[in-house]
Amino acid sequence: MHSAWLIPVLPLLGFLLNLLFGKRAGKAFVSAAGVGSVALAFVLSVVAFKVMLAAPGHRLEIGYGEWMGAGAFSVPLGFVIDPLSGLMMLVITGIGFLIHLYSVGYMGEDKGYGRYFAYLNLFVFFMLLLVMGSSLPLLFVGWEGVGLCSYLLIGFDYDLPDDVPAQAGLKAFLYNRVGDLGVLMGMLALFAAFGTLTIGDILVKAGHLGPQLGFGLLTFATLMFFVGCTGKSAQLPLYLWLPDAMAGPTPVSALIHAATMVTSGVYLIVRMAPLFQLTPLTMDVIAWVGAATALFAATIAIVQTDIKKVLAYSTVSQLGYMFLGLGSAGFAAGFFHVFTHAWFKALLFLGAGSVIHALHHEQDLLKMGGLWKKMPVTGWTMLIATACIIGFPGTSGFASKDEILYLASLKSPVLYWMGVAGACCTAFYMLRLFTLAFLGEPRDAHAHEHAHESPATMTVPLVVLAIGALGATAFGWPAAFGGSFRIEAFLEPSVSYGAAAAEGVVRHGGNPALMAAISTALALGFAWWGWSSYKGGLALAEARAAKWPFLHRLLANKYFVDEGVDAALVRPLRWFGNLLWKLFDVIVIDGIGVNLPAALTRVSGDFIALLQTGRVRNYVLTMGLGALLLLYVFLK
Amino acid sequence: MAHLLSGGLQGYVAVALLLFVIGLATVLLRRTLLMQFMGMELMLNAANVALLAFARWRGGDVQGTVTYLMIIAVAACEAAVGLALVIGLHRMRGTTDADRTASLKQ
Amino acid sequence: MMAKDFAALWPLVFPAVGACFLPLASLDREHDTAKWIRGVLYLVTLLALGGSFFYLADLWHVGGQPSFEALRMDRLAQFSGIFITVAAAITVLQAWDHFHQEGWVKAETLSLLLFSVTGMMLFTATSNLLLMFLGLELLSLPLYALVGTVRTRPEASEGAMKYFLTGAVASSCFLMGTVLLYGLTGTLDLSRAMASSAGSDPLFLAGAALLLLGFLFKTSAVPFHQWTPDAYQASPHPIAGFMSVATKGAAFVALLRAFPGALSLGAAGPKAQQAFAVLAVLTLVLGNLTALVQTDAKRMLAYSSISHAGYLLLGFVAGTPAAYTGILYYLAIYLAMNLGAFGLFTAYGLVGEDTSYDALRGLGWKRPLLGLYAAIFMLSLAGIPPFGGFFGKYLIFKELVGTGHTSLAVLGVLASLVSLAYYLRFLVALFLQAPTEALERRRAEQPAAPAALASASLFVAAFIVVMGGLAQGLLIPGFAQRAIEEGLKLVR
Amino acid sequence: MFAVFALITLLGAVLMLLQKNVIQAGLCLALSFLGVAGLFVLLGNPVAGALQVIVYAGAILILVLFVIMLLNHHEEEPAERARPLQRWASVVLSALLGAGALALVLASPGLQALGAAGTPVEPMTLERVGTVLFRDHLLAVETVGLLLLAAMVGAVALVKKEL
Amino acid sequence: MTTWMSTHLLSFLVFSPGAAGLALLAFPERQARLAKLLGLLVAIALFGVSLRALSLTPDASGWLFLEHRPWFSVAGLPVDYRLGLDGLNLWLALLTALLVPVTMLATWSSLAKREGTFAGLLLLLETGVLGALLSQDMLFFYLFWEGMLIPTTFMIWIWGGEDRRYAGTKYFLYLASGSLLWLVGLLYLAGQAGSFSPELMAQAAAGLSLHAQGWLFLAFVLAFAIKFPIFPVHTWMPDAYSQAPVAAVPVGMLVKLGGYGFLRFVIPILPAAAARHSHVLAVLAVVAILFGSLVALVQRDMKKLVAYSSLAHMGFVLLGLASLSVIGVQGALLQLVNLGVSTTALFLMIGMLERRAGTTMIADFGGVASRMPVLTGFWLLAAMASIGLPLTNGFVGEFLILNGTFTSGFAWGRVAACLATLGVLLGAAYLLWMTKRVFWGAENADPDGGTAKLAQDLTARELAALLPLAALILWIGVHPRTFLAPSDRPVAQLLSDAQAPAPAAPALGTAAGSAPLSEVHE
Repeated sequence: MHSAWLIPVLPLLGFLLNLLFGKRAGKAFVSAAGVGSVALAFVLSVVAFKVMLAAPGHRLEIGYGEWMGAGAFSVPLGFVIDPLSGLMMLVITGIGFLIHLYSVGYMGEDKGYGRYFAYLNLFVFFMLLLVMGSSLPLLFVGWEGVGLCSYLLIGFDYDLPDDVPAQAGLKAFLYNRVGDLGVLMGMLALFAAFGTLTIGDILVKAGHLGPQLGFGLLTFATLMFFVGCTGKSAQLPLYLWLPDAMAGPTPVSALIHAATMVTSGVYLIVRMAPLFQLTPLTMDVIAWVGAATALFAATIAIVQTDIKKVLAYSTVSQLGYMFLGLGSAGFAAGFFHVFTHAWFKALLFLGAGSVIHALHHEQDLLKMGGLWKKMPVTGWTMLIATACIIGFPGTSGFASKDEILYLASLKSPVLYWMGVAGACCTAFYMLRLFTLAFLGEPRDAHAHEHAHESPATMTVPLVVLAIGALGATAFGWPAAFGGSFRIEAFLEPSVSYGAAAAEGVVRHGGNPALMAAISTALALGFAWWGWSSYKGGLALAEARAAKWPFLHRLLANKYFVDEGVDAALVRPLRWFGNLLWKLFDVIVIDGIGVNLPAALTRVSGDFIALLQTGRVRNYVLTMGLGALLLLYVFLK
Repeated sequence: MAHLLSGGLQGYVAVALLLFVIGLATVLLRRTLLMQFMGMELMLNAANVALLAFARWRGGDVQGTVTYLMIIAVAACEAAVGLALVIGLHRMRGTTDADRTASLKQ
Repeated sequence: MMAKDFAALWPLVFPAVGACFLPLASLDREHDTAKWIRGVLYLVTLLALGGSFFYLADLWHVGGQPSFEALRMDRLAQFSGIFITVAAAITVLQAWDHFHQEGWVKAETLSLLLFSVTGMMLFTATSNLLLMFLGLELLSLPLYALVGTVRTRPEASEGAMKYFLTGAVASSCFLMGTVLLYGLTGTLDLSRAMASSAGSDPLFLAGAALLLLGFLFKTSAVPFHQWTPDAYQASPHPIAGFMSVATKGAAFVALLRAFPGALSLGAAGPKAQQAFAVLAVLTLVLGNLTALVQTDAKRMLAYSSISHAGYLLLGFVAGTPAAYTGILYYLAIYLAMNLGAFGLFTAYGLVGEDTSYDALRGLGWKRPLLGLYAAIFMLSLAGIPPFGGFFGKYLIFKELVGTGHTSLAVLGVLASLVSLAYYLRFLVALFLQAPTEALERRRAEQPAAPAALASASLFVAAFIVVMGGLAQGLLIPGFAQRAIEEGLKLVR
Repeated sequence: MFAVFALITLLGAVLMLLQKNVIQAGLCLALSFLGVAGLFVLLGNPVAGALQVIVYAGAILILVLFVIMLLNHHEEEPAERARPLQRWASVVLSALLGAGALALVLASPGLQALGAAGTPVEPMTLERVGTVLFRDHLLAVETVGLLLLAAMVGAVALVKKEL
Repeated sequence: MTTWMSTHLLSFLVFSPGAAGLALLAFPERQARLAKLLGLLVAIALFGVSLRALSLTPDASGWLFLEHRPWFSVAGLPVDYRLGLDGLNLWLALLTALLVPVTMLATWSSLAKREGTFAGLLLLLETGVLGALLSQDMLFFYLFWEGMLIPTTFMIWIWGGEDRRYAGTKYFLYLASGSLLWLVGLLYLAGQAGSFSPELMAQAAAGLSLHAQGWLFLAFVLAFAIKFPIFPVHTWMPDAYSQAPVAAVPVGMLVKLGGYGFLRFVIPILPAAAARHSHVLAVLAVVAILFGSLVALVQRDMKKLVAYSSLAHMGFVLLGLASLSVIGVQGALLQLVNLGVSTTALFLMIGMLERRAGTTMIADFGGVASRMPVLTGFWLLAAMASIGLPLTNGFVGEFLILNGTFTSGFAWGRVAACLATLGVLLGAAYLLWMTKRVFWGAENADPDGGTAKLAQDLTARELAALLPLAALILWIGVHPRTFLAPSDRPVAQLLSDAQAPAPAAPALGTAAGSAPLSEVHE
């Protein structure tokens, strides 16, 4: 499997081809290079996956020598393929391929076609590096690289007059960067602790340690890693960028901001799971932040009118569930939600994209309606996805979310109820979305008239994704309902790599069936409420908004967090920067420290020059005084 | 103090030094170039007085007189150049007041 | 007497003879001397200087010469002789152009220059106080006249008068000092006087102080400096350069002979060293600060030459043979860079008194080569490596630090920082400031006369400055150090 | 006798310093020079005394007076401005130097010793002077010759009308 | 010829550009084009020659190439002609040789006047920079160190903006002030050592009192800190950079010497003082990082923004050096190369924009990407490198520095490293915010604004100038070992000679399974 390097390099090649020749070569070339490279990568990933499964310990380590290093510090250039990364590779290249395919239709008319595929390919490359990298710095390469691609793709329509995409891209990059700092500091701490940054070595060394109490290097490192996750995976408080990121093309939202990149935080934690298990404090933080995010974002999603914004907040919320699962020591559960979420959220986005495409880039839910007839494929697939996300029994969402909620309930009932509340909100807004878009009367007749089903390159991926979304249950089905959580066993080699004794996850006690029943029942209730609230148009919703204006405004404005950040952080920083510059740099250092001495020198020169009166008597007098001075020195 | 007046070496040297100071004072206090010029002549003369007095007390050293000769030649030379300068200045500026020829300054 | 006995005298004879005969050429001549006569005059002057130079260069290979009376043609005197003749030769080259630009070509000027050269050589080649005094007068009197020689310039006579008056007072002091030393020791020889038992007598010390004043006046150390800017500004550019270099150089070499060579023998040595320290500080501070605020480039150079006296005095404060070597080396480089700097005015064809920075505007680009020279001279004056000026300062500062005068060294570098500001000001005028329209018009109306010889002299000067930065091996141990070691008989 | 001539010398000098009229100042200077000549004679050096009268009082002073006449400025020009600082600083400086000079003379042991050891000497003669002058000081004589020529050339260069 | 070259390679590299430069200065204005062309050819040829250095192998004491002979000696204090190439300066020297032709190409048509003079000054500067990089004798070093101010000042003066006179003079005086005071310290130490060779100076310094060492350290650091520049002695830099659009690049060429000099001379000569005062340096470094970033955030002029950003980057370099750990120092050394590459690229591109638009104010632009897509691409790459994105050079350097600092064993190490990471964040903020305002968005509608005047994308020459830099950005990022390997041994040697404190051993899990719990609770 030495040729595993081909897997990431193929998309890179696609990137280079499209970057260099994308403009001059035709669309066919771009599509071939862009889609083909990912398709090939997918095929190779499948091969690699199989080889991995056959390998002892389900683990392939491939090394290509040293990447960077100095002194005692050395980072190998190497890949690890194990169940965790293998599955991620499949998701990335698989869903990635579908979305590439979908983009051929969706972006067909765009003038930046070549550029688009270049970026997308580059993203796949970085994402693959992220999951395959055998060391933290290599993972970090992918980690930051996907951020870059996200930045580039969000700001893809850079020349729009209102600047929104560019601003959103900037915002995404910066919020991500805050998280990246966390990862960076985490790496520093780990190197200080273990003297290596190779993931395997760290885990092996960590495996010899018992659970760590107090605030040591390890806790610091894991907390910092989690900070990184909050940035990349849009958790509180760094989630703000993700809703704005919807300014990018819809397939990008599907691939990057729903299915793959945003889940890399989960990947990181699962990858370092043994380490996190050593630091209970961090685990608590993760769980609580996850639960809070799940609930918080879900409430905001209720009142959003932009179809993609709803989905974005939904993504944030779902990511919160994943972290809730991780924090509750359900690494496999959390990751399983990543897996299922990848399918149905990608599907939701692509479906939304299909709608948007049909309506000529109309994204306002309030102007949609009645599309069910016009766009059957989209409608059906969207319905499946909606069912998944609200955890309709039998769907993959049901399987993954309820496992998480169950595990959370073991950790703390409060977490569980937060999760349930979030699930209720989810059910409500998803049905709201679906009802507003597909059911009821068309609210914009003109747009409705021109609406049409999308071309095959777009619908085929929808169908495939829908199948995937439903079929993901094959990997895990709650034991309480007669299934087995196969993915847990499957991931075991990754999750407990290096751990001396597989301590496993506490998953005894409680009543999983009851827990699931409560949450599902409540969610379905809210789903019905959502449907009933909007099936007759907007009147009811408007009435409710009028009734609770404060609440509505609070939610519609996303709790004013953006404004708060602006007022509390951005503006003070700029103000402080200005102060440093104008007051400190220009006046204190340059003025008092540099120019003032210069001016004083000059002024004293002016003063001394006055002694040169031009009168020769005066000169002789000075000489006389000089003589006096000399005589004094000689005679004293 | 009394032996300063008795015609001893100290008296001569004292006279010489005082003469030197008076010459310098002339240069310092008088504005007229010619007066300052005379002050300088006094200063040179003061040196002569001291020189010959020392020569006398050094056993009538002939070197003293020889040096004296040189000095008066130098004084004459200075007089020549100095007076030429005063004349030149007077031609150019129409003044022999040192304080009025102060256009070069600072 | 054998011819060999005159060996010490010959270097003086060439310029003296030249000086005596040159005036004859312009007697009974009409205002416009024929050009070939002018040429011959300058050639004769150069020959007189060249004869002396080559004779000295020849002597250098031989070493010290037997004295002629009190005239000692040892290596130090040879050094100063070479120094003075080179300076004078460069001056003569520049003078040709300058006086033609001014329309004032006179044989008297050259004669006076040669007299002054003779006086300088005498001044530096003896430790006999009488001869020193005569040398001092012989170098000063012609200079008084030279300052005012271009009588058409309104400020010439004023500058000359100021120089004369202050100079005469200073030489009176020198004379008084001489007399007091003679009186208390009975000898006119400085070394013997200093070594005598009367060394700590207060009157003797007063005499030494007055004597020192005479030297310091010529070096234009503060507070005996105030004549300098006025006299330089009044004099023709080459003469100003000559005064700033040769007079100062001769004074410092004579000071070397007087002080480390003789005065250090008695009680006056440490006192002198203290005085040097005080005056060096004063000179550095006042010279640099005043130079900083000048609006006239030539005046700035005058003040800068004052400040250079400060650096040289720092060498005396350090008071080691290496420091004295540094002084001589500094002087050698200073000769080239300062004569070069003053020569720029001639090369650029500035006549009359208008030597303000504004008059220099934009000239740097007119003739790039001259601009290059200007940059070299100014940066070297500021002590920026890799030019010779840096090494002069290096040698002196190194000894200062080595002898524990670190604070003085710090003052020195701060002073050179200030000096950098005004030397850059000069370059700013040359390269950065666009000429005003009036200036452009004036330049168009009165195009600067060509100044081929001045430019050639600048090339020589620039060459010396650059070589001073690259070939210290030749200049420092081979020239300056030998002059100190074999001239002052100081062993290191 | 010494006191008298010393008094004449100093008095003449001080008077010169204080004269308003330049010609009168010149005459006072002549008086002072004559006093100096008298001192020289007292020192047993008639040669110097004679030279003093001939060269200084005769040649140089006449030259000065001649120039004064030539320029036709007998009275000092009125001052542009009073310069009290210059004046008082000068007075103080001169006083300090003068007092210092006297103090020095009194305090100098070398001078005292020399004065005490003074022996009467025979008067200076021109012959002795000439002999020493041309035997031991040839270089100085030549230099003075050059100096005179230089001064002449300089003076001519400075003032000659048709140059 | 070859034999001469094989013994005088460094002399040739150092002095031939200067000689050529002087010759070019004498070219009259009307032959400026010829002069420019000749300059470019010379620069390219020199770069070619400099590549010979890559084939050298180090000798027993680590020199790849050494020329050593006595130069002159006064009063028992010899000054040597000593040029040496080793792992510490190899890449910096090669980079310098590369940047000269790159600068010439990039500014090929942006100079309104005196193009020949520019080429000449640039070559003179090359002599200065290479000389300083290769000198192994302190006084010899000082000559180049100080001498290189001359061409730079003239560049600022001649091709600067409105305030060029002030900026140029300030630049010269500012830098000279530091080095002149340093000279005093240098002379003192040389007097003690009886030599200007760093090795002997180090021996002499070790014998001095800590007090004296502290003063010497101050004198040494001041000179290098100003050149660096380090807060708070950096204020020459915004002026110099912003007033000299074209010359900003040459200025950038020589700032790396501050860090290099510190590494090459301060640490080995005054190791005890360096270790004692390292916390001061670290504080300064962190302040520089944060201060530079925050101030850059609010700049309105692109050049000033990049200038302040380089202040922040220099803070990283200093931090790495102050850590006195192999990792940190290696990172700092690499970061010096990085700055030469990516900051230069940024400046070059700003210059290209300025040539077309006549302005560098951010507000004058907007939507440049649609007019100059290729430039935008290069800009993004360089900006990402400057931000420190992985797979670009900036990441490797910054990461090594942070790593070295964190594990340096100094008490301040961890806090400083964590604070410094904030600089990484702010770096992204100011640079990308500026990118957004300049390159993204709709085209600036103002017909007098900058965007409207951007008629043409990069020319072939500009492309040729940027390509090598882009290649280096990626090369260093992808395969940093090429650039780190030569300095491995010298840095380790230098730090062990300097007896730097041993870096903290890994706190956990070094000896398999035996790490006691107590170690974790810090």
